Amino acid sequence: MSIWEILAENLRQGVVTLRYPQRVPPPARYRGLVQIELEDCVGCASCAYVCVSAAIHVTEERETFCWSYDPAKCTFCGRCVDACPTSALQMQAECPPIYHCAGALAVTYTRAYPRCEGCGKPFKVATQILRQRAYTEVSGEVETLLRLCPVCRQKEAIKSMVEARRIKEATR
Amino acid sequence: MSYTIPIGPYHPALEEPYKLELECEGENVREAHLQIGFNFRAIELIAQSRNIIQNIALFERVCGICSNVHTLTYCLALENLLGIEPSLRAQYIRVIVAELERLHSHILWAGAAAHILGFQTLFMTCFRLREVVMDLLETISGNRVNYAMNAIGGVNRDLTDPQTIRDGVRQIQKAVEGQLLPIFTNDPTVRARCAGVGILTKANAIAWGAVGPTARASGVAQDIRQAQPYLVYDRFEFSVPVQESGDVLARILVRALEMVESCQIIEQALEQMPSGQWKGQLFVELPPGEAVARIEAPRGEVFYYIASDGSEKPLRVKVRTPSFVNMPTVRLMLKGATLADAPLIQASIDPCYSCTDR
Amino acid sequence: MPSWFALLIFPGFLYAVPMGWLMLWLERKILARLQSRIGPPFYQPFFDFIKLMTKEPLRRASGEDIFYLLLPLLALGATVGSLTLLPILPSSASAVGDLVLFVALVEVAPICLVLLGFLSRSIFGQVGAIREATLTIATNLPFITALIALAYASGSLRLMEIASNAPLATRAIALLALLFCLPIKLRLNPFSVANAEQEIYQGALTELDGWRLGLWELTHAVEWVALSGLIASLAVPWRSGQAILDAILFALLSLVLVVVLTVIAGATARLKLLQASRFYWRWGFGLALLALVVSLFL
Amino acid sequence: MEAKLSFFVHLVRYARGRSPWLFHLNCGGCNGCDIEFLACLTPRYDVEQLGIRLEGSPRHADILCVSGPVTRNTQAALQTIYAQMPAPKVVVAIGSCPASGNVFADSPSVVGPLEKFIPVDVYVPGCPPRPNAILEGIANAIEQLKTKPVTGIGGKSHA
Repeated sequence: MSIWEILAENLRQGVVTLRYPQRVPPPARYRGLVQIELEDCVGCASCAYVCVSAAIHVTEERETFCWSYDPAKCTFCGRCVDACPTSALQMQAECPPIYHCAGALAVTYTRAYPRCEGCGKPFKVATQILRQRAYTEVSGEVETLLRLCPVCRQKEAIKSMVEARRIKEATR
Repeated sequence: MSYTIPIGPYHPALEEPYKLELECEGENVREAHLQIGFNFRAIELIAQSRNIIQNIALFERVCGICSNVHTLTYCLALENLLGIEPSLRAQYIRVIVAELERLHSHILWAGAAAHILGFQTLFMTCFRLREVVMDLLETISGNRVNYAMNAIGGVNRDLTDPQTIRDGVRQIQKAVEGQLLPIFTNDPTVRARCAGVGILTKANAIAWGAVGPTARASGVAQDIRQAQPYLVYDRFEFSVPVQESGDVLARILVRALEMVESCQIIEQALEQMPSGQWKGQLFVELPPGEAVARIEAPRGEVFYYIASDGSEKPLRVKVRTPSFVNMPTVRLMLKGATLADAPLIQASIDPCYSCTDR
Repeated sequence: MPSWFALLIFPGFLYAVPMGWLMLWLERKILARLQSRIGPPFYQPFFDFIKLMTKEPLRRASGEDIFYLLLPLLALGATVGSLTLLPILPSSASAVGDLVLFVALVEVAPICLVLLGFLSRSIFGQVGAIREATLTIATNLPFITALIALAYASGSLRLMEIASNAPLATRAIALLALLFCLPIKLRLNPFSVANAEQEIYQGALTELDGWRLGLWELTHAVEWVALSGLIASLAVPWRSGQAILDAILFALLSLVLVVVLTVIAGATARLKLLQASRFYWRWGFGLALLALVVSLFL
Repeated sequence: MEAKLSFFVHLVRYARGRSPWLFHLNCGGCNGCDIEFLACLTPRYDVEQLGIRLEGSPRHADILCVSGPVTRNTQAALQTIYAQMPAPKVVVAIGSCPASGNVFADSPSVVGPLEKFIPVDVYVPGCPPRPNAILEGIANAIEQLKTKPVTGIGGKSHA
């Protein structure tokens, strides 16, 4: 085609511009803001480990952990989503919003550790997804054990061991 | 009257900051000095303080036009060091994304060249065509520029819709053959500006170590994809376009013909692509040692060297980009050219200053 | 028709300024449509002008501003002046030798631009000025030769008599030669090296800001009206006698010329200075010479 | 008098909103944002529909679009160019780099973020943002441009 034919073709086709604010919708895989499902987060900080621009921080306190995310620093590479063992992170399939002062989009989520049913101390708990991955079938006994903190779980284990020995000796 | 005219660091014809100082005699260029380093972000240095997974995203940002090239070479070098090979499907996906990126890069360059020629309509035509590639890449990867496709030992996302890619690629091939090639070769005003301008002889191209399309336009048939095939490039039939004249027009032609070849590689890859595993793995540590990888980027050969002491962070990553070696040839081409030719000649090697400066 | 009417109302300021803005808009809009884009909204140049005039310009050395004020105003005045000489209405003021006056007045704007470029003391402004000067010389040879051919063929230096008396063959060829000269005078592709953005920023205008640029944009708009008006007014030999009808015909013809020039600009790359000069000396001048030869022998 | 003045101020604000000219500045970014910015000029997005023109000289511009994390070598040029722009002017930061330094934040040759050197009015997040997001950012900047004080030719300020 010569340039004249292209011009004629363009005229014939008419305007292809999207009138602002029209736009092409982002595809399903679009990598927008990272969003966290706090219920599923175990606070393992894998996301922070793979984050190249320090947009994600996970800080641990005694009774809580904080997951903070600053979109101003984010490279939207999606590594954190891939690295999350519990699929707690997702990326929005939507363009992040315009903002006017630095840090305006930053978010911090705080999650209190659940308390141990034995001693009442806060502890890191395995989420549903991790439990299912670790045990093919989550029995009632395992479920009860998982609601205890590691120390209480040890105590519980020793107790049941002592009990077992007692029964063994009694039956002998 | 002799005067020095600075082109850059901020100039309407250039996307990137760099400075070209032209010593002119009237409209004729007597000597050219190139000043780079405006984009220097010390990427190689900060790579040493990041772990190997973080570095994938870091190297993606060496350059926004050939972002995939950098992650691909980095991952290939890591895989060489680890002694693993990605699955076949992953390799095909990598080839398809790499060739789509070549298409996007060459179309972008054709548009930039048209812009510098002051040919706005052609610039718009190129960029309209480029949107087709960008849409494909966005659908595949979720971002128009930084695809984040490569992982160590595989890719991050699968290709789910080969038909869309095939349609898009056919549309591009048709437009390149039907619109871009005829205009760049036959249009009188374009010919007047490009033919016989900025000649780089074959001897000079070899002596100055030019690579990629710049070398191929001067008659040096050299393409890593054929000379030392990586990924699955040895499974495709494609030719390496070579032109002898070494002028700006030849460099335009080489790139336009390469686009057609890329389209054919993608079609073949879609045809041959096996099903199966594609996902990469999360490696957190490297074995001690060194490895290299080199691939053919849109602008020429890209080379990565990685040294590791066995920790989670690389000891050293060295990047060698094609623009770095092509740039000195601009000085040769500019001598005796006119001022009006200068932006076109420097753009004809498709320089990428953010790659070079890092 | 009183001369104040010609200068202030038609075809002077009141007509020329909105018409110039309309032409600038039309040029951008057509170019956009040729490239499948929407293009700027209606009357864009008017808003550009208002905005530029109300920006806060950076302070310059006190002596300089007088030039930034006077040169565009001089160019604007001269261009509007040249416009009033055009034989649009039967009643248009037509003096002996107004063709010569027209050529003189129409050259004021490029000279002012060259001066502005040099005064800006920026290397880009100066290179732009040199290019503008070279092109002006390159284009004036065919431009003036074509006008001489017209004058000779109609036996008068009065624009009105040229418009009504010039024989068809000479008129056609000479007007074509004049049309050839317009892209360079209006700094359009393929002859836009003088303000080649990709090489020397905005050429002579690089250092201008705020109202300094706004005044020049206004002059440029009126330049469009004057130069396309020259061809439009010389193209048609008859006048209806109805002032309104003649004026409308003139305006429409001018707009057709804008379309033609824009399409050419949209279909070409920018030529280099030497190539542009060579084109004018060879083809433009050749055509104008042909018109002269035709006028001598017919 | 008051009514005339307010008409004038309205006209100026309206004209500003319909005629914003851009200058684009790459402060050492990776090109990603720059090519997306360039894509905004092209048929699909066409910034000209908002009356925008991309200018080659900062002296002509109203909106400064900055991409890149501001490297040591571009910092001086950035400040010069900002100073060369006549008021009223607004700054749009395109992408994560000017907002925070992005992946280059701890690099010794990066001196950003951008707001350390010039005031930033609009941030467009993304790495890089899509062209439609950049358009949205520019449209947002236009709104801010309209609110800047109006000064007459005489240099008097009318709020």
